[in-house]
Amino acid sequence: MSVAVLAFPGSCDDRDALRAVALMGAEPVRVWHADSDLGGAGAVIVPGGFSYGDYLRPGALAALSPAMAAVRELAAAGGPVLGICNGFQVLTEAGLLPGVLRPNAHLQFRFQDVALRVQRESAWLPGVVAGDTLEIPVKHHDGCYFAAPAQLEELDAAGQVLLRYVHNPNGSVENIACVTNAAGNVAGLMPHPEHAVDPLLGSVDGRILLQGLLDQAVAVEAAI
Amino acid sequence: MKVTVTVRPRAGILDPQGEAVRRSLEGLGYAASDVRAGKVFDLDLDVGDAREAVRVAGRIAEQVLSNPLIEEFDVAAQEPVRL
Amino acid sequence: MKVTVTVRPRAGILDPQGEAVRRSLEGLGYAASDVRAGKVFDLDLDVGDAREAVRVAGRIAEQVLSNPLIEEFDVAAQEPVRL
Amino acid sequence: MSTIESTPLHRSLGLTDAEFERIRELLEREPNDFELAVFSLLWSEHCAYKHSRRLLAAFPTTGERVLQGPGENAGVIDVGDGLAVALKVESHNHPSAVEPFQGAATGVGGILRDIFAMGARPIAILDSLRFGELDAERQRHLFARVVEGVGHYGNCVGVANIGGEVEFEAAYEHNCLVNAMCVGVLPADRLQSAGAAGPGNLLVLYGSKTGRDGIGGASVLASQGFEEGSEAKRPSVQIGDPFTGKKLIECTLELLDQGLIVSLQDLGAAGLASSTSEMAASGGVGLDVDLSAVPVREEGMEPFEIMISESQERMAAIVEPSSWDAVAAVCRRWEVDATVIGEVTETGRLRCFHGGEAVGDIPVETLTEAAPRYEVARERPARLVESAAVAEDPATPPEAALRALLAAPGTASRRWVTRQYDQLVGSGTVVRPGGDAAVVRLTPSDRAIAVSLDGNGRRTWLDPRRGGMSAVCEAARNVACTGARPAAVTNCLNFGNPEHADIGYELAEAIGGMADACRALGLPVVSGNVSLYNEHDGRPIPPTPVVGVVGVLDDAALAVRAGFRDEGDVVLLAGAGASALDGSDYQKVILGETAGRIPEPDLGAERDLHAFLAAAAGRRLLRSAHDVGGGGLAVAVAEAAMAGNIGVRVGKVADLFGEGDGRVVISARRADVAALRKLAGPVPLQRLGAVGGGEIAVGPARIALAAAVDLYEGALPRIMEGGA
Ligand SMILES: Nc1ncnc2c1ncn2[C@@H]1O[C@H](COP(=O)(O)OP(=O)(O)O)[C@@H](O)[C@H]1O
Ligand SMILES: [Mg+2]
Repeated sequence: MSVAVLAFPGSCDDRDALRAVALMGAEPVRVWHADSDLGGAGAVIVPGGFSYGDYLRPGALAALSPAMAAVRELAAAGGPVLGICNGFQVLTEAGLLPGVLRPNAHLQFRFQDVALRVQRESAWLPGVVAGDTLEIPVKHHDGCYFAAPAQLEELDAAGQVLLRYVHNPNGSVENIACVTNAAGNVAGLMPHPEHAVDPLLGSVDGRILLQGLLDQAVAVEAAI
Repeated sequence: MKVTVTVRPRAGILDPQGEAVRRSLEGLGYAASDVRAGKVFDLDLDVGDAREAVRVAGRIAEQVLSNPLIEEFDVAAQEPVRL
Repeated sequence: MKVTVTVRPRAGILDPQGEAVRRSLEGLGYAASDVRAGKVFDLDLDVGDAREAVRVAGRIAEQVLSNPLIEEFDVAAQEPVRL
Repeated sequence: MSTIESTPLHRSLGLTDAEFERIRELLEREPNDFELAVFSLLWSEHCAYKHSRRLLAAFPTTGERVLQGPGENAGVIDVGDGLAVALKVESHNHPSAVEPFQGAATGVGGILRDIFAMGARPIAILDSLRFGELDAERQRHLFARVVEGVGHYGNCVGVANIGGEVEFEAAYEHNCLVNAMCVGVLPADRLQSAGAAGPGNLLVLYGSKTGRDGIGGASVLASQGFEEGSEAKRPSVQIGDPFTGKKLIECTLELLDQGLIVSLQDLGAAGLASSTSEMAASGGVGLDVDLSAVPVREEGMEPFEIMISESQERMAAIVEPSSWDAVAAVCRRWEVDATVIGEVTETGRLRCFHGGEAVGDIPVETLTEAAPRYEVARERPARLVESAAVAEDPATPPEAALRALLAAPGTASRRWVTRQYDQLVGSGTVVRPGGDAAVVRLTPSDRAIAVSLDGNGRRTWLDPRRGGMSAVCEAARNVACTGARPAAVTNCLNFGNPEHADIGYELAEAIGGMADACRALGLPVVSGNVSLYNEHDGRPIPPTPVVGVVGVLDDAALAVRAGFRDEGDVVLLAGAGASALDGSDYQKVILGETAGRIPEPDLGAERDLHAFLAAAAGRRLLRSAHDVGGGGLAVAVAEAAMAGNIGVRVGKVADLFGEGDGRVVISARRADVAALRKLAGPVPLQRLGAVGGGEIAVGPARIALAAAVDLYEGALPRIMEGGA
């Protein structure tokens, strides 16, 4: 199984994501933002960093790139797409995920390990059940999730909220850390699963989300 | 053709930056009951006239410079638009 | 009293945000020869009249909202100032 | 000679009459204004190290690991497995005092460029900061904005920030210190040099456009008849652009991977003037530069402005003509502008043209080799005393003193700072900041480096020589606490005006002490930077040498952390270095003064201690190790407990709060203590107590673990934000 990791000018965690994908036993494929195909990959990670310097709004300029058109296509065909941090911002700006990420309520960049409460069982979280906690680091300046009340109701009703912060690090509405699209195959989160895969560096709970990405890609491929 | 696009947080949307400014003004003894922070873009567009510039800037503002979920914008030509 | 302060990078000061926006507009097929990005603050000040509001906003802009080394500002009352 | 208001031009540019005479002699003619501007910058303290170069010769600079010592953009050491590490620290003090956010950001940007100019991928940033006391709003503002600026650049550019330090002293109120260090990794066989070579090769400028940034003092040269307000066009503040910085890193590394570059140099202070002359000088060649080919941000820039502009995010490379198309293609892909602005010649001269006209022609070595080097006058400052003088305050119970220290801005947790920095990007951070040194694995290798950046202005103020020694010992000891073997030193010397004899003394003594310590510990100095004239109203900053040490750990999995681990582990004090309250945090916080004399570090014992720690870590005998630093033994023990989130009981100790070198609090499994004692050889091991419980008890001072955490972690958030 191969997983595309997008790279925009200003992406920082693309190399980490590539490494994490390899560690999970899949084949990482680096896709440059100007490319218009995903090199045959069955899954995509839109990685963290500061694409285009986060100038304007985080993710806004990256959302307009040619590679994102290819991501849209894969998503429409049911392929799994995971946006991490800046990647989450890109996916919301591109309209592939609901809501928007705004500056942290305290207006500071924040790096810390956070505890995340699992909201429900999901293909993204193999082996864990509602109520479990995962520990994964966050590091961002604009991670305050926002959606209008009506939209939030819809998200809750449709089970699109996968993870909530146990202690909210950024002011996100309803402590939301991770949401999916309505179909469930596109997910975005501010915490960094690719930084939680190596026991020498800390928690390995990030592997769960990456495994979820791979499992879904395999399932989609089998269905075709 | 020079055009200015101003992007502001929508009414009702929390604006932590504006609020932080308001609090520091308070600390300095200024009586500000509300502060909202937004962005301004001065564009120099290679188009024929000011009217066209405003039209193009509007498209740019919608597509790129603002996120309609949380922001609204307005566009003003820096030279008078002859209608 | 509502006043708007607009803060812009001084001429000659690097504006990486404006430049990044310009490049991506170019990529989208818009012909923008220059983009400068600044900030706008809408202040609601508890002062007697618009004229006083503009005066106070000027002080605030100088002291808090801008760094004169790299930025310049202007102030506009949202209601007409009666002189 | 052109004059401005009857002041000779050379003086307005900061050159002495004698220096001006010397320039005429070297050129055998009158310099024109352009040439004079170039000389004035290349012969400045900043570029020429006029007052420090001779003193710096005291440093040992060679060693078996050294691939590149001082003289290039950064030093480089061999760390094994075919890998090399580049390191350098640099100051950005003045720009940060003027505009703290942008000053700090561009400081980080500048040190990053020095590292990738060596062909290394930057993997870690450290920052050493000093401000006035935080009870003043202005100082809190400077502190907050500097930290934000350091974070902004490093976070955006995707390089982990893994350490540094912060001190608060009234004496830094008008001269905050912002020193940034960067470490990069490269294949040992791909060391890059700045030396230009190959007449006919092209000089390529790539990165941001050139504006009127940092023209500063040289603006007296601007032609008259400028329109109103032209001064506003010479910004004294630079804007950091980490986005372009990031593209420059990736673009540069790709150019090097493809073997397209002959030599490489960043553009820093004095811009093209210094980078072209350094490239030509170190390659022993000449350069012809066409200034009208330089892409500019503004219209109407004069040749001298283009030559000396300090616009950020620019690099200069020498490439073979046949490589140019490939170079241009890589730069295009990264959306980085690249332009051929000149070529290498055999003339040994730096010749500059503008619109086809020659504007300057200077023999390269007159700018570099022939720059003046002065002997500084030295006179022992009257404040220095002979003996240690300070005793504990009988009126303050030890427990109250411990509480006060844990919550003091100078001693308390730095998490308020480090949580604003990305510590993980690069997937190498095995030990995060907060303890002694951070440890970064050189992924995909198992090898790791430990890095620390330290100084202590207060202690160096009391004894410049011992303070210099101590700074080296402390940085190396921090590295040794992780189990790494200290391998090389970089340093930044922050001092007052060297033309004053007391400052000359401080500078010479501190350098001498540092050099002695480096020699004794077997540490070559491979790079560094000097920041002089840090004074306000005639009052200088305390002498503040800041020392960065990189150590090598063969296996990242062996790294030792500062925090205690398990109930029942034995706590020991390794080393028996002399300690005193003179210059200590206790003296400052409890007694409200800085006085006396700090103890002399025992360099031999220090070396033995480091060797012991590496050996013990290598055999997995250490559960934790934490340096005894600010706040003395009591605070060190408390910190190890808080880092491990477990209590500790330590019995009677002679000296709770004294500071000095050569001591480390370690913990070990009960069963391993005998083996540790055997391994210790000449290093004294004193049993202090045991890990466990919910209380920190050090002799008579007792405090609940949770209460200690609240004081220690809450201190800076409360001061900076009025909350946690
Ligand atoms: N305190 C010091 N110790 C050792 N070397 C130093 C010191 N200060 C400066 N150097 C060396 O002198 C050279 C010039 O330094 P500097 O001007 O800071 O470099 P750059 O031009 O890259 O900014 C560098 O190679 C630097 O490593
Ligand atoms: Mg350099």
